[in-house]
Formats: sequence, structure tokens, C-alpha cells
Amino acid sequence: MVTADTSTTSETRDTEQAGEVVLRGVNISKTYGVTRALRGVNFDVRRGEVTVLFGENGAGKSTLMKILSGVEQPTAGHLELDGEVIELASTTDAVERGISIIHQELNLNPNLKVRDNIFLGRELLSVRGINYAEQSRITREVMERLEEPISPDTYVQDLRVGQQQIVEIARALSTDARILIMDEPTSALSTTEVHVLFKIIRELKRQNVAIVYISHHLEEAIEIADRAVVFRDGELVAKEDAANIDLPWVVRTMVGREADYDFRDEPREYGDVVLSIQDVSVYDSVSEKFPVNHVSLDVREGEIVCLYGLMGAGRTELMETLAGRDKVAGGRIMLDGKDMAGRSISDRIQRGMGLVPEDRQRDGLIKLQSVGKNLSLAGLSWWVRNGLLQRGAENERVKQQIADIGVKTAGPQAPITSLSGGNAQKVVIGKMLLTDPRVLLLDEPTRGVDVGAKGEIFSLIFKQARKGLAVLFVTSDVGEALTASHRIVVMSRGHLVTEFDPREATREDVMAAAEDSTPELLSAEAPGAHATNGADG
Amino acid sequence: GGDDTGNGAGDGEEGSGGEIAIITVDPSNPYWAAEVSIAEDLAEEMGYTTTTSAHGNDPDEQTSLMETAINNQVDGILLDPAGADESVAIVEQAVDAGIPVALVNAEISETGLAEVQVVSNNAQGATLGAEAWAEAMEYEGTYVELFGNPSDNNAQVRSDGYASVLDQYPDLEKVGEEIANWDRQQGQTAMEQLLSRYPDIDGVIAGNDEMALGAINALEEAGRIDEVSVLGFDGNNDAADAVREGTMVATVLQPIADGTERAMEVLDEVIQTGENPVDEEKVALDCYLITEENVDQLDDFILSD
Amino acid sequence: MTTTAETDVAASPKRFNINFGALIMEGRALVALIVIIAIFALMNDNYLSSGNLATIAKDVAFNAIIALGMLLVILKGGIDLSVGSTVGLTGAVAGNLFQGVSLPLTDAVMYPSLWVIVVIAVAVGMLVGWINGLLISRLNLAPFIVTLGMLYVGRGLTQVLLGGTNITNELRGQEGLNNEGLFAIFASYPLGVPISAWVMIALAVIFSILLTRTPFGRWLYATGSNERAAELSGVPVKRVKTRVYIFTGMCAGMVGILQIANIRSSTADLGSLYELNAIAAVVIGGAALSGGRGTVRGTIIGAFVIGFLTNGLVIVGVSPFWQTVITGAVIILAVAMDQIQQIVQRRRADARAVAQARRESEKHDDADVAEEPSDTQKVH
Amino acid sequence: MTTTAETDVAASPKRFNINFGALIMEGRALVALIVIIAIFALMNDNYLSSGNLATIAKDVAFNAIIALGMLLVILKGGIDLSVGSTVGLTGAVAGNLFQGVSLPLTDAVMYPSLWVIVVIAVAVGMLVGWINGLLISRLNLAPFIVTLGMLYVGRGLTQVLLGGTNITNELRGQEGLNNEGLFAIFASYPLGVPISAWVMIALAVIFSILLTRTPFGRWLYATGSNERAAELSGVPVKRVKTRVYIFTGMCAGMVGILQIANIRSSTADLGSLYELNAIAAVVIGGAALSGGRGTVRGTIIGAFVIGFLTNGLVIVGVSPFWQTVITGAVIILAVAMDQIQQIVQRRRADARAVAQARRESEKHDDADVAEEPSDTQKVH
Ligand SMILES: Nc1ncnc2c1ncn2[C@@H]1O[C@H](COP(=O)(O)OP(=O)(O)OP(=O)(O)O)[C@@H](O)[C@H]1O
Ligand SMILES: Nc1ncnc2c1ncn2[C@@H]1O[C@H](COP(=O)(O)OP(=O)(O)OP(=O)(O)O)[C@@H](O)[C@H]1O
Ligand SMILES: [Mg+2]
Ligand SMILES: [Mg+2]
Repeated sequence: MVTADTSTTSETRDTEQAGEVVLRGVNISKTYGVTRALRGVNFDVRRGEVTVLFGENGAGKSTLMKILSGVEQPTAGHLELDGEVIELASTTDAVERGISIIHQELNLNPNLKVRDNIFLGRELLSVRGINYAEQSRITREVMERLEEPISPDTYVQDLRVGQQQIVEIARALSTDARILIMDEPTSALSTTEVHVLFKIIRELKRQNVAIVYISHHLEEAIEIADRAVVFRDGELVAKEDAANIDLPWVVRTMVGREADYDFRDEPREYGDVVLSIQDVSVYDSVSEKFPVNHVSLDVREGEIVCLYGLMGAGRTELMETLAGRDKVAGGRIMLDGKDMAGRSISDRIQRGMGLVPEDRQRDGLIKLQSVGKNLSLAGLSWWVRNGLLQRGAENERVKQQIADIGVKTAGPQAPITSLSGGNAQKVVIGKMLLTDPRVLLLDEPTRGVDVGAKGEIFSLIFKQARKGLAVLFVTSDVGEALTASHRIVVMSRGHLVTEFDPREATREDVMAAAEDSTPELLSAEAPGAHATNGADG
Repeated sequence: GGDDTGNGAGDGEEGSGGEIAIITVDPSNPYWAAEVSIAEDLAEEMGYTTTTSAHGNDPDEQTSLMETAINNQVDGILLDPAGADESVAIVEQAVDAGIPVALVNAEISETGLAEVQVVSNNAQGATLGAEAWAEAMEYEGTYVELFGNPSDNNAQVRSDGYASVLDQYPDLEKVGEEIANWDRQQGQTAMEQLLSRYPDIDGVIAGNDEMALGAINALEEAGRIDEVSVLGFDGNNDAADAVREGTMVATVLQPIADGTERAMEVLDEVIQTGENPVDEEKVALDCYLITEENVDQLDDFILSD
Repeated sequence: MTTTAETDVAASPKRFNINFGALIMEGRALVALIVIIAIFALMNDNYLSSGNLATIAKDVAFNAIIALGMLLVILKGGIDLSVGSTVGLTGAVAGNLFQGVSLPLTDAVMYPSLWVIVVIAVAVGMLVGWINGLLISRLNLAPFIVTLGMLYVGRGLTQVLLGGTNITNELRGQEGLNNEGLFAIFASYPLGVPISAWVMIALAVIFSILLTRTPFGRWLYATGSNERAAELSGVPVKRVKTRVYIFTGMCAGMVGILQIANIRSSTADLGSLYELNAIAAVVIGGAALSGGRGTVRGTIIGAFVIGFLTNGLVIVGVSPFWQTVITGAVIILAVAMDQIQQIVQRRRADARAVAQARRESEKHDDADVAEEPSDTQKVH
Repeated sequence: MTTTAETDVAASPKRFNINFGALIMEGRALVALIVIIAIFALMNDNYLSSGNLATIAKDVAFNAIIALGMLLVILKGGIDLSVGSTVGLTGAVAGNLFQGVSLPLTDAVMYPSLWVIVVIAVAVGMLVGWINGLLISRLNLAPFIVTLGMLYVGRGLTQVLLGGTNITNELRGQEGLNNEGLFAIFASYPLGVPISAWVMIALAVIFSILLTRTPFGRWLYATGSNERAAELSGVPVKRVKTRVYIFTGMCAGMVGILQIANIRSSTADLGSLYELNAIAAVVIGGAALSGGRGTVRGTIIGAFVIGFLTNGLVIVGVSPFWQTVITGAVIILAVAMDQIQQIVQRRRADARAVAQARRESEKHDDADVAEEPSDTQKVH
């Protein structure tokens, strides 16, 4: 039960010295079964500074953060807060000592209102039970600070992912923490929202709050950093002042070698049109809007088309509609000249169109099964003889695929959960490649994936494209859009607004095209905005 | 209440009397199915409409069904009660509401409430059966007992009745007892297991026919049916067949047909005239022993002379 | 899918402080209830008589009290199959206490007073719940299987305690032993309403407050929808999980007492299959078996649906066999109703959207002959 | 938690082609089985006699056949409470067919031949399953509530069909009508083993192949583990979901036929509570009620655990009341066992890890005295 008494705490803070070590992890080790996630890490958090953690997927960043915030307890080593040895048995312990965390994965309760989520586990009480009025007031305050007009009474399930991430941030801010840990807080945020967040981070620094920041958007992270720390295989391998680092240094230190993060594929002669999207609209009966509105686009053999846009632009809806999960309200989807109307997902996969979904945890991985079974799932029909699976042939092909796409794993029998994020993503892509597709749809294939793996994933895509595969991929990363595609299509508020040739366009052009026509996002706050638009037009 | 009786009396002559609620135990069991069909047919002949419901020996369910009948202002209730003590209160409630209640097949532990309590004398029936069975056993050997649903007090009454006879014969030794919940399949499973435990068993007494028939199946399969004497209770058609074939030594017929008729007649009389024709509220109908000799006279719980 | 359904509706009317999603879910149950009442009332005049309403109230109350406990468990995303046998067990314990307890080592028999008996019986229910809760929260066992095991254990212990006979006369208590009054109190009709209905009302109010106005309520909803998130927010998830089973056990204990007073006997079968009716009531009332969604109001309505239905079937004289069939069909129908309605609505909305999209694109085509194609193809 | 557990174990022995995780889960059931057999065999010599083993085999077979169907449903993440009443219903349908079907509009009575009856009965089971499946997969209703409703509907229809009488003599068939032989075939003991056990073996083999060697099997595991991902991988999720209920219904239909041959009568209560035993067998055999994990082998072992236990309790002469208690306790224990074992193992592993880490960090400290602090502070 924390009361929001901002004034007094910030006063005391002023007397504290910026740059002092406030929280220190000493010799921290963490073991999960046979995995050694952290080995003897010494880590400092300083008042009024932003410490940024870099590291590949599975390097142990989140594990350390969980230990600092009381979610996990170290197998060995201890924590010191203001020079005093402490033990954090639970998150409540940590919050009471002023340590808050924004988790990498969204940790919200969709069936509760925003204010209830923000105060979950530390409800404000009055004589008549929970003091909802006060909770709402504070929530509204925090939301104002975040420049996000989310009502405290909205149910979290009605918010889009980006807004949910804002709620997570709001929760951490509302605890009035002295130490604030942000583990990938911006993975679902728009550029504008990221800027607001950075503004708040700077404000907090002035109030002497210590901040730990993790992101795979390296440029963004370098921008906000005061200090950089690099992890590799559970070990802390480098510490540097922000002034002394640049992108190549970060990549080199993270990956442990000179890594190629500039992946570029040369344009060439493309073949016939494989995928033809003709005036497609998608209706969402829930929001009563058209998240995809009269979209037309052709993708040719061997061509890699990037669908760029901001969060909520309708890209995922479009991709899922192409894959067959959602119905079209108008227009046609043609694959190799055949209309896909009424065809099921599996039909479309058989005919050569498969989707690598945006959320691989939720839509991509069969967690209870092995790497091999995950890989072969979509293409099982290849190995069926007389109704039975030829498991020998299947296994051969799967092994070969693991080698071809470079999945780092112990073998087809290894559980899928043993893979790092990047490798798991490769499995999801490899699964679709095993269906021998004509066109591959990739929705944010590199979200949450580290630089090294990102490069590998793109070289995998390039290789397939050279063999004639048509590729349509979604990204929210302009850099990626400019380097990894042959053509950039910008989507905004459900419309395709413009196209660019990546060799000629600049970052600013592309970003402006996406943001320009999106003064306000298609959020739940503007009901009917689009429907009216549609009716008029 | 007076107004109900009035109604009944008025319409009775023309054969379009009131409504009778028949509340029985479990009409999916042949025994109670017979009770229900006899009562329904008779009521129709007498010019009543009927609603039938079943409490499955659950006093709680019985309470709610009785209350529903009372609320429905039926003209009379024919009840096969769920438990002697458990049913007193609810019968009283019906009587207080001015609805005559006739009890059939089982009694309640108080008199002066129901118009009539026609019960088959389970204890007497059990002794009859036990005597015949003991004779077939030649008063010696080991036996097991299959016990009915423990929450139904007839299970205990019959078991006690058997014991009262069998205890007199020291050479008859009861070696095991299993609960089979009046059910044929459970009886069969229990018997199969008991046979594994006592391969040389000489006899089986069962609380009802269904369990006995299950036991007979088990014995037939084990090839021991010729050496083992089985006793049933109820006198249903399958049991009659078994007696005919000699696989069941005897069963005990509860005069359910007679009893139901008697109860219905009293109920009708009370509804029509307001007068209770019986002197003694409790009418205990004796059970009949069914053996090879008289089994051919048995059909659908009716033993013709 | 159901979740989304609630979402949509809850999303739109943000100005009001009422949970419209929940209301619609309950609305479905309410519609079912009204339809049922209307049909039977038309068929039989006595259906809505005050006497029959009292009967229904009493039956509904027993089911509703259990269902309220079940609601908590289901909100948590669990299930409790052992409530029925806990009702039997607490009834048997109470019955035994009325018979008196032989003190060990002496010949003395102790007769606890009525209120002591009541407290012990309810405590036994809570104990059973606590064991369920510990097994489920500490050992991470599946609630279904733990409570299934407990169903057998409880029923078996009931039979052991009763030893094949029902306890009936002893329940009246004896003068001077301070254990009289079970029937007078627990089978009474204060203000013409059965005591069980009063208990139901009291519990409904208490549980409503518990769920909406206390941190425990928030924690419970949170645990049911996303346990991990709740835990990371500092919700004492294990304690919440254990506690809901204790609440359910408590409800079962209360019904145990009320039922032995109602039927004036403690029998071995008491409470069997109560769990199924309670679950049906909770689900008909709009709760999701996956947890995190459900309300007290809905549950009560769900219990009334079942109560009015079974009573109505009896009162209009449907044959017992068909009663079973219809009850099953109504359970499915009540739950299917809003899904069907949603599907119909969605279809209609989709059709409208298709029409609109077509209209627009025709206009589009006309206007775009010059402009649009160039835009799309210019890069090639 | 269980998931992680399996993962860990499965992860280590990468060279072998066996799913060690599954083996451990079944191992627990196997241990329980061996313990049970050992105890009862010591207490009673007849326990392992060939006659008793045949008895056990028959009982186990009935439960196992149902449990195999239930396994598919549980793998999908569903549950089927209606199997027991489907057993009763198919038995009643078969019984009615033996009695002959009065053709409408004529006075003629048609007597289907034995095999037609068998096929129709099994088809009825599949029909019930299909309805369950459609309601669950198309309307997205919760399996628990749909099959609960179907439990009532099925039982009620059974009672309607039998109308209060058991069908017994007619099952023998009549010469010349081609409907003789029910008992001779479906209650026979080929090679001294009950026919139901042969059916169980055949189904176990078929289901094993189905689960491990066909796309359907993969689809089923995938659907149970992550329905959304399965769908996007081209798995026809709805068809898979519908089909598992049809399989369960088919198994129930087979048991219906086998049981009426076994007890030589078609009764209204046939099959009641089968669902609970089947679920217990599946879960004891290592399957997760949340779906995606479970094996045929485990399920069969689970059924044997229950069969050997209930038989043993009778054979050693435990009082019937206590039999219920012990059965419940063993169900919980069998499932709790591996959790307890895991907790112990994890504790031990943690202790080892702590020791190792400490050892290392001591080394580290020694080495770092000079180096580390400078590293940390150099930025200042
Ligand atoms: N609960 C757990 N059980 C077993 N292993 C775990 C668990 N949590 C993390 N790990 C393992 O510990 C290692 C470190 O994981 P961690 O989440 O800290 O990586 P990360 O640096 O945050 O990666 P990312 O950039 O992908 O978020 C990985 O190998 C991971 O698989
Ligand atoms: N299941 C849903 N329920 C309600 N609204 C939705 C749903 N899915 C998408 N939307 C809305 O549809 C619009 C388009 O969302 P979509 O996810 O397709 O965008 P996107 O460009 O892929 O962005 P993101 O990267 O966030 O997924 C948004 O306004 C979003 O809020
Ligand atoms: Mg991480
Ligand atoms: Mg998207």
C-alpha cells in the first residue's frame, strides 16, 4: 500500500549525490537447471544516470534485471543497496525499497481496468475498501505525464499493444521509484511515444532516479545512455562511458567479433507477379473500422518488399488477411493468378503463401514440442505416404534445414524452449520455408532479435529471394526498411500512402510519409473516426 | 385445502378429477418403473391427470419435489418415500397444506400423517428369501453379500433380515461384503473380484435382483454357477428368468403391484369423499418367495394365483 | 473468443461506470431466465405462486451458495469437484456431533452445543478446502484432479462416519444438552423466506464486496486472467489460490448444515452432484472457466435459471426422463446463446462492411483511373 | 511448472531418440503401479492368480478404452464429461435394435443383424461426439460445459429409450434373424484374454500410430499446445478439434457394446461415472489437462494403476467405505508424486549450483582483487 507522496521523496533525493552507486550486484550467478544464465556478474546502478545493457538474445540481461527487481533470487552473490546488503524475496520487497521494473514481456491483466492494473498488489485503501477515486486520479496524472490520453477506466484488453506498453511504463512510474529498470520498454511504441519516454527519462535523471535501460534498438539505446554495459553468455564483458561508444563498438563487443550489421541485397531482374493484392479492405467488427482500407500491391518473384509503417497502421491485419486468418471485406488476393477467396490457411500454405507471425511466442512456437517437430509442422504433407509419416525422411530434411538456416541447437530433439529468441525466430521462418513457398509473408521478423541474429535472418531471406521467392515483410525499423528491401511501401491508417526506392529514399522521407498522414493513431479514443471517413468517401 | 377436496369430489364422477403427483425413486429401474406405470394407469382409469417425478432416494430432492407438488395444489400425492425419518417433515408439510398423501413401498417413522402407508415388508421378505437360500445351501458353506446403496435404508433392512436368519446357522459363514449400489454392472464387477479372493465361495446373497444378476454373470463366466447359490430380491423379470433357468435360487417378490393399487384406491377414496376407508394406517403387505415352483405365475411383478 | 466478445461491448460505452460486457453476459442468462419463467408461468398457474417461489428460492439458495464458492474458484481459473462430497462430509460430521463424542480414556460422552457443532462443521469444510488449496497452490497440481481425488476421499469418509445408517432423530438434540434448535433455526422461514435464501443473500452481498471493493478481489481477478503478471505485481498468488478453496469449503460446510436441517437427516449421499449444478450456474451466469471473468450477480442469475427450470419441468409434468434431457439441453443452449448471437451479429456487420467496401471501391475505381494505378506501379 | 520440468529433462540426453520427459512422467505412474501390485500381492496370494488377472484385465480394458478416447480430447486441451452417458446411450440403442424396429406405416418389425447393430451403436457414439465437437469447435463453447450438458442429455435419452425396463433376453438374439452371437463374440475370451482387452490392445496400437506416425497426431499435439500457432502453420484446427470428440464417442460406443455383452443387459445406469475414472487414468499416465502432453502408453499404465488398485482393495478385504477414501487418496498421490520428486530434485540442484557458484566466485575474488575494481571505477 504505497501512498503517492512525491514531494517529500524528491526533496530527500536532492541531497543525494548524482553518479553515486545506489544499487550494486556483487558476484551474481544464476542457474536454471543446466543453463547458466549469469556467471559472477558485478553490476552497478548509479543515481541520476542511465545505464544501458547490451547483449545478444539470451546473454542474461533480463535475468539480471529480474534479480535486481526481486522476481528471481540469485543462485550465488548478493545485492547491495546504498552499501547495505539486502535480500529481495519478492517484487513487493523491491518496490518497497524503491526498485521498479518494466518487464520485457507485457505483464498486464487484460480483464482489469488500467487503474487496477497500475495499482495491482499495492491498492490504495479507504474505509470503504479500495479507493478507486484516488487510484484514478493518480493514473490520470501519470498518463498526462506520458502524454497519452488513456482513461483509467479503460479495460486493458481494449488497448492496442503500444498502449499496453504505456500502461506498463505508467505503472513503474507511479511507484515513484528511486531505481527504475526498463527491459525493452519501447518494442511496441511509435517514434513519437519513444520521444515522450526519453523526455521523461531525462526528467527522472534530474530527480536523481537511477535508470537501467535495455533495448535491441541500438541507436535508440546509445542515444539515451550515460553508461554502457555489455553482456555475453552470462558474463559482463565490458563497461564503458557513453561518450566512448558508438554503434560498431557495441556490435563488436556484443557479438564478440566483427559482425556485419549492414545487410544489403542488390536489386535485380524480378520475375512474374506472384502475389497480387487488389483493392483489399479488411473490416474489424469489433472496432467497427477498416484497419486495412483499399490496399493494392504486387510482389514479384525474387523481390523483397518492405511494408513500413507505425504501430497500428494495419500492417498485421493485412498480413493476417493474406495468410487467411481474417476475411476480406472487399477486393481480391491473387496468388499466381488464382483468387484466394474462401481458401483456408492450410490451403494457402499448400499453394505457397505462408505467414511468419508478429508474435512468435503466441502465434509461432509450439512450446511443448521439439525443434524438429516445430520445423516440420507446416510441411508435414511432404512426408506422408499411405497416410503415415515417413519419419526418417522427415528427420533428414529437418536436420538439413537446421544446417541450412543456421539454427544453433543441439539437434532436432532439443525442446524449442531451449532456443534463444533469434534462433526460435529462425525456426519459425524455417518452418514456412519447408512448405516450399512462392511468397513468404514476414511480420516484424526481427522484433526482439539481436543484431547478430538479425543479420543471419536477413541473409537467409536474401538467399531464398535469389532463388525466386517473393518476400513481403513488415518492419517498424526504418534502417531495416532501407537496407533490407528492394522496395518500400508505406502504410498509414489502413492505406498504402506511398512507395520508395530504398536506394533513393532517406530515413526522414520514409518516416515522414508514415507519420505525416497519421496525426492521431487509430486508437480506441477516436471511435468512429474511420467509419465516418469510410461512409463519406 | 377444503377447496381441493371439493374440486375432486365434484369432478370425480365424470371421470375428470384432479391431479395426482406420483413421486417415486428411480423409474429407470424396472421395479419403480412398474410402480409408476401401475399408478399412472390406475390414475387415468380413475380420471386423474398425473405428474411423475423421481427423487433418486435423495431426501433433499424429495423435499423439493414434494414442495413443488404442494405448490402446484395437486389433489393427492402418491409417494415412495426416501427414508423413514427423512420423509416425515415433508409429508407433514403436504398434509398441512390439505393434500392427502399415500405412501407406497416404504414407510415413514410417524403415523397420523399419511392416509395410508402400504409397505412391502422388507424384513419379512428378507427372512423368507434367506430361509429358502439357506436350505439350498444345505445350511453350510461360505458366502458373500452384495449390499445396496448405503444411503437407502432398505439396503440395511434387507441385510439385517438376511442376517437374522443366517446367523442361526453356524456352518454358514459370511466371508465378504461389497457395496454394489443396486447396480447390475457394479454387482458383476464386485463379484468378479470377490471370486478372485474366494474362488471356492458357495453362495451369494444380494440386496436386490440387479446385483444378483450381475453376480450370476460373473459366476457363469467363472464356470461356477452350478455350484454357487444366488439369492435376489425384488422379483423383476430378468430375475424370474434366472430363477426359471436355475441360476438364481430364489428371489423375493415385493408386491409392488398390489401395494400401488391399494395406495391409489385409498388416495382416490380420500380425494373423492374426504373419508379415509382404512382402519389401520400401516398396511404391511407380505412379500412372496419366488422359486422354481411358482416362477411361471410371475409376470411384471404380478404373481397370479 | 468469449473474451473478445466481452471486450468489444465493454469497450464502447466508456462514459458510464458500469461493466457493460459483464451485463451482456449476464443479460444472456437473464433472457434465458425470463423465457423460462414466461413459458412455465403460461403453462401452469401455480408456478408463480408465493409458495412455489419459496420452494424455488430454497432450492436455488442451496445451489447458489455452493455456486458462489465455486465462482471464486472459477475466477481463479480452477475448479472444485469436491464441494458436493464436502457437503456430505460436513453433514455427517455434524450428525456425529449430535450423537455425542465419546471422550477417549473415559466413558463420558460429550455433547457439543448447537453453535459449536455448526462451527465445527463449517470448519471441516474449510479444512477440506485448505487441503485442496495447498495441494493445488504449493504442489502445482491440476485443480481438476486434486478435487476429483478429494471427491472420493470426502464421500468415503462420509460413508465411514455414517457407517451405513442415516442420522436422523439425534439431529433434534436433547433438552439440557444445549444442542436443540437445528430445525428451528436452520430450517426456518424468517419473514416467509427460507433461511437458506437469507444466507444466500448475505453471502452474495459479502462476496460482492469481497470481489469489487477489496484488494483480494482485484488479486483474484488478476490471478485468474494472468497469474504470472499478478505474481510479478506483488500479488500473493499462492495465498489467493489457497484461500479461494477455503471459501468454497466454507460454503459447502454451510450448505451441509442447512441441508441436514432441511431434510432432517444426515445421509451418505448428501450433496452428490452438487458440483455439477454449481459449475453450470456459474458458467450460465457468464463466467469463463478459464478464469478472470465472472460476477456474483451472474452466478445468482445462473442458479435461478437452473432452479426455475427444474421446478418448472416438474410442475408442468414433464416425464422425469425428459426432464434430464431438457436440463442438459438448456445448459448448452444458455451458454451457446450469446455465441450464436455474436456470430449472427458479426455476419451482419461483415456483410455491411463488404457492401460498403464494394461501393467505395467502385467510386475509387472511377476516380482513380488516372491516378491510382500510376501510384502503385510507378516503381516497376 | 510441469512444462519446464519436462523440458529440462528432455533437453539433456540429446543423442537418444526417446522422449525422456514423457518417460519420466509415465515412470511415476509405473512406480505407482509396481508399488500397488507389490503391496497387494504380498497381502493376498490370489491377487496375481491368472483368474484375477483376467478380471483386472477386463475392468482395466473398459476404462482404458474410454481413457484412450479421453486422451485425445485432453491432448487437445479439452475434456469430455459425456462419455459415460454415451456408453449408456449406445448400449440402450443397441438394446432397442435387438428388440426390433417397428417400421413406420406398416406393421412390420425389422430386426437388424448383429453387425448392423454394432455399427449403428458405434455410429451413435460418434454422432454424440460429433455434436460435442461442433458445439466446441464452431461455437467456441467451453468443452466442460458442453459435455456436461451432453452428459444429462445422453443419460436422459438412455432412460427414454429403455423406458424403465432393462433389455436382457432380447440381447441373445433369435435364430434366423441374424442377430445372435452378441455374447459369444463380445463377451468371449480369445486365448484366455477377455475380448475387451484385445480391443484395448488394438486401439492402443492404432492410437499410438495415429498420435506418433500421422499428421493428425502432430496436429493434435500442436493444437493442444498452442492453438493459434498451429492454425497459422496450416493445421486445420477446427477439424482436429471436432474429430477428437468423434474418436471419444467411438470409444464410448465400443464400450457400450462390450458392456451390454458383459453384463448381458442394457441398463439405464450403464457407464455412469466412467468419465471420472477415464480422466484419472489419463492424468495419472502423465498427460497435462492443459493439453499438448500425454501418451498412449502412459494412459494404459494409468488405467492399470486404477484397475489394480480397486481390485486389490477388494481382494485384501478393505471395507467398502475405505476403498473410496483410498482410491481418492491414491489418485492425488499418484499425481503429486512427481511434483514432490521434482521439488526435491530442484532443491538439490539448486544447492549444488550454489556450491559451485560460491567456489567459482571465491576463485574469482582472488583473481579480481587487482583487476575488477579498477575496471569498475575507471570511468569516474
Ligand atoms: N525461467 C527460465 N528457465 C530456464 N532458463 C531460463 C529462464 N529464464 C531465462 N533462461 C535462460 O537464461 C538465459 C538468459 O536469458 P535472458 O532472458 O536473461 O536473456 P536476455 O539477455 O534478456 O535476452 P533477450 O535479449 O532475448 O531478452 C537464456 O539462455 C535463457 O534461455
Ligand atoms: N484484435 C483486435 N481487436 C481490436 N482492434 C484491433 C485488433 N487487432 C488490431 N486492431 C486494431 O487494428 C488496427 C491495425 O492494427 P495492426 O496490428 O494490424 O497494426 P500494425 O501496423 O501491424 O501494428 P502493430 O505493429 O502494432 O501490430 C489498430 O488500430 C489496432 O488497434
Ligand atoms: Mg530479455
Ligand atoms: Mg503489427
